[in-house]
Amino acid sequence: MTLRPWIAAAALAATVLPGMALAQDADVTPPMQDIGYIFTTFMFLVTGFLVFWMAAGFTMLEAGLVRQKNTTMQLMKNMGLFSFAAIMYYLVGYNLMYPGDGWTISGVLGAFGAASLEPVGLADTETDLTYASVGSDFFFQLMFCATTASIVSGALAERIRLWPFFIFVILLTALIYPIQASWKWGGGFLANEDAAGFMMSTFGTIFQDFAGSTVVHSVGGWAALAGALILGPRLGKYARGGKITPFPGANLPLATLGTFILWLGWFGFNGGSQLYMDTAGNVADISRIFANTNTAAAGGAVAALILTQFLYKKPDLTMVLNGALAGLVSITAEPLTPSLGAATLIGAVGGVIVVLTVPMLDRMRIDDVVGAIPVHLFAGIWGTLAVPLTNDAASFPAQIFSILVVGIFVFAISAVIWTILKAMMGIRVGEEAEMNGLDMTELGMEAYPEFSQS
Amino acid sequence: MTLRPWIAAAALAATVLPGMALAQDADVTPPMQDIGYIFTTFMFLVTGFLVFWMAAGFTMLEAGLVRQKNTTMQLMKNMGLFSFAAIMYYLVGYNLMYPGDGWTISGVLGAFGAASLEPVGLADTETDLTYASVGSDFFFQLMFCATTASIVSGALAERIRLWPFFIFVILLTALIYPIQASWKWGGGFLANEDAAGFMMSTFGTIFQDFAGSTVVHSVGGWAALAGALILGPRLGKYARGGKITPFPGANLPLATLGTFILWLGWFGFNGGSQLYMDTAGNVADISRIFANTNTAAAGGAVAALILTQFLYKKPDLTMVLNGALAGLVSITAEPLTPSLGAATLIGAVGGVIVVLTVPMLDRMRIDDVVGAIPVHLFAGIWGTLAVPLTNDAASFPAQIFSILVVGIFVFAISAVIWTILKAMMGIRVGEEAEMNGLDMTELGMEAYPEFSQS
Amino acid sequence: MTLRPWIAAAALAATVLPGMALAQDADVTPPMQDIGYIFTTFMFLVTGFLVFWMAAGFTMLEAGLVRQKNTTMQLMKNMGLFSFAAIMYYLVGYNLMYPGDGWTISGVLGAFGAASLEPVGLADTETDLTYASVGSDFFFQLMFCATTASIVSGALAERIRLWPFFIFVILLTALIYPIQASWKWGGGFLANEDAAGFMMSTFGTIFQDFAGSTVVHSVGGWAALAGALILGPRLGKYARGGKITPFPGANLPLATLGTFILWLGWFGFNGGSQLYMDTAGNVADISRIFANTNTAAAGGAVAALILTQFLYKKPDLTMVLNGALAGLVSITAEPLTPSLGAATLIGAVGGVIVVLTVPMLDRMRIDDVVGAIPVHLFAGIWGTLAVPLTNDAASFPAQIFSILVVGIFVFAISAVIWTILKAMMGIRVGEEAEMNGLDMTELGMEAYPEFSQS
Amino acid sequence: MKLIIATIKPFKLEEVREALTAVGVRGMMVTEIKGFGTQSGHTEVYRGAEYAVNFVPKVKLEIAVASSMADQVVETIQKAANTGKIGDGKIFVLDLQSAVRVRTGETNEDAL
Amino acid sequence: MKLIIATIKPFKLEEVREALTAVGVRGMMVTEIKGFGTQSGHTEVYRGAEYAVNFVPKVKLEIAVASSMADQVVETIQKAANTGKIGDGKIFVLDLQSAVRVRTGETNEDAL
Amino acid sequence: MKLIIATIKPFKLEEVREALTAVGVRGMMVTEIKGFGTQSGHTEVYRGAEYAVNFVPKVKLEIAVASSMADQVVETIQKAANTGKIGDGKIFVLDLQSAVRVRTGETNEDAL
Ligand SMILES: Nc1ncnc2c1ncn2[C@@H]1O[C@H](COP(=O)(O)OP(=O)(O)O)[C@@H](O)[C@H]1O
Ligand SMILES: Nc1ncnc2c1ncn2[C@@H]1O[C@H](COP(=O)(O)OP(=O)(O)O)[C@@H](O)[C@H]1O
Ligand SMILES: Nc1ncnc2c1ncn2[C@@H]1O[C@H](COP(=O)(O)OP(=O)(O)O)[C@@H](O)[C@H]1O
Repeated sequence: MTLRPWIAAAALAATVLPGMALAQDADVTPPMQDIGYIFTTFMFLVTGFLVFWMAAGFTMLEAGLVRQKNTTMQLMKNMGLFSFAAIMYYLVGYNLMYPGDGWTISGVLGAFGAASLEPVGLADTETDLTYASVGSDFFFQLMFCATTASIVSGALAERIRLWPFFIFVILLTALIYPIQASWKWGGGFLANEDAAGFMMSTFGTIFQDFAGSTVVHSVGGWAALAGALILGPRLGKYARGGKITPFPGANLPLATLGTFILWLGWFGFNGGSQLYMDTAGNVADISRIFANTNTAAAGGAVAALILTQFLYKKPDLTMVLNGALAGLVSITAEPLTPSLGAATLIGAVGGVIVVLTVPMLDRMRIDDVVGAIPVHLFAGIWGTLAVPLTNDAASFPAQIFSILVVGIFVFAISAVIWTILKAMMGIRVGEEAEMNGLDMTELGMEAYPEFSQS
Repeated sequence: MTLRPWIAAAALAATVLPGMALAQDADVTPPMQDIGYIFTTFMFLVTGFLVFWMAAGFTMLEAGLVRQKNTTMQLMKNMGLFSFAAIMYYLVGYNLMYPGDGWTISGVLGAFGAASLEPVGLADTETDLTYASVGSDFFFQLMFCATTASIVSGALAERIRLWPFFIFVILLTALIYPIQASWKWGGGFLANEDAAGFMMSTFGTIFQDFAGSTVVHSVGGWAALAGALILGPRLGKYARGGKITPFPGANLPLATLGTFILWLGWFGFNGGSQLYMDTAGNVADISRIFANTNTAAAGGAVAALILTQFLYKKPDLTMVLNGALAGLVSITAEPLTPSLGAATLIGAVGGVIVVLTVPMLDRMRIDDVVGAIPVHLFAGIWGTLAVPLTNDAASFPAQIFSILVVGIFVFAISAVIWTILKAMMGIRVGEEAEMNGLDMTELGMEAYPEFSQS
Repeated sequence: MTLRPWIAAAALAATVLPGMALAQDADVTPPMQDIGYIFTTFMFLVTGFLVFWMAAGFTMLEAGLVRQKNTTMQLMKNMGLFSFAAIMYYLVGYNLMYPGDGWTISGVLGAFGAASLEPVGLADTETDLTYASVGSDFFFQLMFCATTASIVSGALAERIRLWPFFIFVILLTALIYPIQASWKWGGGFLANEDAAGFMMSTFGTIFQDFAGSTVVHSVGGWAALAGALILGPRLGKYARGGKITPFPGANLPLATLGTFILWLGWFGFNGGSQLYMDTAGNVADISRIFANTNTAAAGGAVAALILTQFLYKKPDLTMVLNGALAGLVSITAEPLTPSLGAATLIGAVGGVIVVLTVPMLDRMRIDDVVGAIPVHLFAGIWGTLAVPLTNDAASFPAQIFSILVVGIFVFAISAVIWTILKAMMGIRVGEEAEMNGLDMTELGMEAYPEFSQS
Repeated sequence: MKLIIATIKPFKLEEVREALTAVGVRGMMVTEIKGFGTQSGHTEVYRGAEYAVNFVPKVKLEIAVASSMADQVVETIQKAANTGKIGDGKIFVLDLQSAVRVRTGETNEDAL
Repeated sequence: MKLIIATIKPFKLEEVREALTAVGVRGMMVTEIKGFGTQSGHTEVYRGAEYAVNFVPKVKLEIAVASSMADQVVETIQKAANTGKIGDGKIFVLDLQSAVRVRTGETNEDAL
Repeated sequence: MKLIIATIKPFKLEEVREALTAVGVRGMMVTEIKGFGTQSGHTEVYRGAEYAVNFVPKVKLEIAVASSMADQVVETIQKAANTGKIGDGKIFVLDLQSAVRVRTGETNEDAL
């Protein structure tokens, strides 16, 4: 910015030569009505970059949990999916999710059209200063959309072809995610507080999902489940006679790093979902959310640690990582109202769910490489169901109904898309390609070319 | 949050159709008295997540500096210790450390009882708005407690059993850390500014430790030292005749990443310890702290780089990493008052200390796998002693006395706990298990199962 | 800080026993005139730590793209260069870049002298509260200087000696970068808005470079290019007859992590360059910048993905990583004025440039190990040229002139320094050392000592 | 006794190992190697530069057996490792003069 | 000359190497391998699924020696590598027809 | 037939491979090994403690050839791998009794 040099120089001079300091000018401080807007907008930028960081977390988690020979592919899918998500959410998703008054079908299908931001400097516009800038809101919401896509990539690793995966991601981030998210967060029918609206008249409460145990995580989980079923398990994973062959992750430090990144990003994910930081009450609420999010993750990790110790005699690191993430997913539907103790327990139940359902999926021969379905779908359902335990504005029937509506919509449409992709272009690499690893056969590039394998 | 859809939509609409913008409503901006509270609270959340991130830094540093065969164990210990610390600090530590008026023994032993946060939205409560939300303070302080535990895990790597380690962590984070921290930061006897109090009447100053060179880092270091002595060195580390066998770290990129993560997190560690961001003076002070923290780390790294070049002809990366961290520990006791030049020098001395004391410990046959004792204990003592050099409110006698009081307390109680654990359940894996690596013997899971070893 | 214990305790007490809450005291909230200063200063601290984080990003990117045997060296160079940059920018660079009124040669050569910060608590000083604290400004600007040095290290990897590299970094960060940066950001001749000044009278506009496509990125690129030419390619890279031997990067997950880190850091890089967050307009602008920065990276990644798919039948992950970075560099010169669509396209062109120029450099036998020259120099030039497309305050002639002035200055002076270093001490390791890897020959330390090589 | 050295495709390892166990082989040494042969690798592009990958990852087995078993072992490997595609590998037989079991000091066929 | 191939437990490598140096062995080749034998691995659980680890990490030594030294070398290895537990390894002796030192072109025992 | 085992410096691998191809060798097995010999490593300092690196990274080639070609192959390796410095490596020749091509079942020289 062109003003930089002089002002910076002035600031320096002011210190070095205090006598030179400019007289205080009352016009420089923000006008009173800007302050809340600045607080909330900046909060979205900070929490938004934390959620962005989760994309790196998923990438590292997945790169650590696949086998060496499929690592480059996993990296490529994660870089690609975030980039496609960013572009599709801008072109289609944002207005579909937040149509304001422009619903195509009221409360069900939002508006079509690319997102556009405020003019530079808010020039020539009367801005509503009670919330935050559209730019910051767009930035923040975009990251949620990308998160949904990240969830899918882990479950389908080590066998899916690159472009069919990207095509699915494009449809997921442009259409599936935004449409269902509009029902709740865009003010659609699941969030309609009119006494005469469907939710209130039927259940007496609307659907409550603070930061997206259902709207984000279970959606990713349903899409992944549909994909995993249609794609089939990895070669050699399930032998006749029920024998399950584990394919241990190649690089557990990366997987652990990914988990820590996700944990960090989640403070933004849940904290930013408070949506306001313009009063003491709001910032105190964000603080509650940070503390609860942290303790739920700890609860999930400890639960998985203790449970795997008891079940298998040796604690399982990958389960502890999944347990922490399940704790985070579990608290996401309601990170505000629980006490620290309740949050810890809600997270711990998430950890238990993961430890019990990972082998269950294996027994069902549903091959989920990184545990995405237990973590995001099962713990997401649990988290959504747990809301009424601490929040009176939620009810079990409304929660169950919403879980089902969202689940059926996402699972069905995902299944249709995967089936069409399978029929039209094939979604799975060939047998020999899968044996030799996707890195060489699909991308011609090894992730660790100089490290010898054993 | 249920308000999300409509407000977000409104914000969008406001931009797209500026004519629709709501009239400015004075009630929406934060009330004047909220502003400082929002600033300080949000500052704690941001610096708190930075300190959280240090948990990932320790994990990567340690995972990079142990041998391949003990890597999963190190990851497990770090995930576990953070989770246990989070839960114990909530259940016991926080009120023990910050008893307010509820001291069990005045100035020495705080209050017992689990932490509880403000009600949602600060409803029905008259909140003191001069500081920050309890939630943010709890979140921030919790991270310091976890840091202390992280320090211990590195020193004892590659031979300690999992559960005895966790039991120690639980006692450290529930009791040892909070009790001694209450003496200084909880307003206990080391911080009592009454002229009649012990410190003022004896030394004329209280104990000064801005962000915890002593209260956090040396405490972790003392606990680690007690553990290292009782646990003994790794098999084969020290041969008869004084021969020392180095066990080079298996993955230096991870160790370097860990160092950068810690460096980043330290801005939060020191910066947040300003405790207020409600005035220009406070935010300018936080800026000073950020700049000083950075330059001290740089000083420590450069000192270690040059010194190892001279001593060993080839600079030693692991020493440079340790040097940067030692610089950070050194400036932690007083990151505010030094000039940039003084901060650089304080950090550089820290770097020198590390380079000289790492081999010293080896000569004493105290086996500290990652250099935690030189970095956190020795540089922590140096940093604490350096406070009076730039801060008139500190005095050498008061600093030395406090270092000793804290050191003796922590070392003695840690030694007792380690000894009891050793007697009761054994703290060390068997010889063959240690030879074959803790990953397979304790956890049955290799960190890099497909990479062959040489 | 000594006030910590009692206030924290009070805050706790206030919640637990609301009756005890202190009466609201109007003096505690920030004085009105402090608010904008706090906002902008805190913004610099947050964006500054994000830019700091880029140092880790470069380190991981480069450590992932070199061969195993040169990894420790690359880690060492990155730790060292950041540390040297921090110290040199403090000692020399900052005042050379921001001389205020103290130009040695007006508009061309700034002031000499070490940086100094405001007094603690802004005591006894009349501070200009219209901008931000010097500490935060220094912290933020320092990170840009270090970034410039990071760029050089990647291009010259795998063959340059340690100390000649550090000497160059010292000169670059103390002199070359600050001097040319002063021309634009220090208010020098490229930024002189006087109608009578050279730029306005010649071109009708000044030079526009919002966050440094030219001032930072191309400067790093020019210095790297001069170094690469004088240093020569790695042994075996270019055989007679034009055959090019690729040396695949040893650890692509690290390279991908590095890219994500850089992407995250770039929000701070571009966002903080708004320089003010004291009004709704400014914070909305920062939001635009965040959104545009993100979409430009996505555009660059997608462009590289699609283009390498078409050109080589298999998409190239390393190109996609470079493409995302090129998108970021491209938008850096003007992240504010473009619409989301324009930003995406500007980034996409950056991605295309990288895919086309990486092999071009190879054909010219200029060996740039990580693609630093295409990413930072070529995309930096493109980004600078693209400013007039969306910003009326810029003109092509002024942009081209400034690119040339900066380029010639940096390239020439870098070439001279490299040549002198080559003549005086040699800049390249011996042939056998290069064959065996710099890690063992220069540092005696392998990055992955236990992993066997294939 | 004979020392049988076989190089096979990595993904056949488990199958070959099971087949050998079935015919009574009780031990072997397994090494990851890079094989060079008619199946001479392939061309890849890295950052726009083409290059040939000359080596193909293979697994090498070394098995000491009583001379009487040698033919059967060779045959078993040949069958189990066969895919009919280029690069399936080779089996070499060398004469083994003596063998010792470290644990007990037993020698020759008792050591296997 | 003889080529002695021995497979031992990895943590015994240093001890064996020192013992061999003591009896005059001046060179060897060392390879990380996966051993399969009576010490047939163990069962682990990964994410709730049990699986058998059939291979055990071993180290393989290859040492060319003059025929006269062969017995002593075998004995030395057997002693140094011995722990008395299953999986201690094997020592195989093959006949070596000729040897060449690359640097000088010296042949046979001069090359060792 | 003969089995030629050679250990060379890693950076010579490509050169040796090309020289062997030129004299008609169509296949080989390549293994990364650690070599121990006169070129006995070096001393390094890690965190202030000195230690000897006894092993030097080497590459091992195993090549089965018709007896008639053996001498030429040995000579070719010796020339191509030679740098004249200590640690250039060794070439060993063993007698190979039989060879089988897994893909076709061809035996002996047809299998090579
Ligand atoms: N007796 C031996 N048996 C097997 N391999 C050997 C023997 N001696 C040396 N080698 C191998 O040859 C390599 C080079 O040997 P060395 O003695 O260092 O050099 P030179 O062959 O030039 O005398 C060693 O690293 C080792 O791999
Ligand atoms: N027939 C064989 N051929 C080659 N190597 C063998 C053979 N049998 C065992 N080995 C090697 O010897 C190692 C030890 O053998 P094992 O049967 O486990 O123990 P022990 O030698 O104590 O009976 C195995 O891991 C394998 O590397
Ligand atoms: N002359 C040889 N000596 C040693 N190993 C060989 C030889 N020729 C081939 N090999 C090994 O056998 C593998 C397969 O050989 P290749 O010629 O590719 O296929 P095929 O055996 O089907 O003809 C090679 O990768 C290599 O490991």
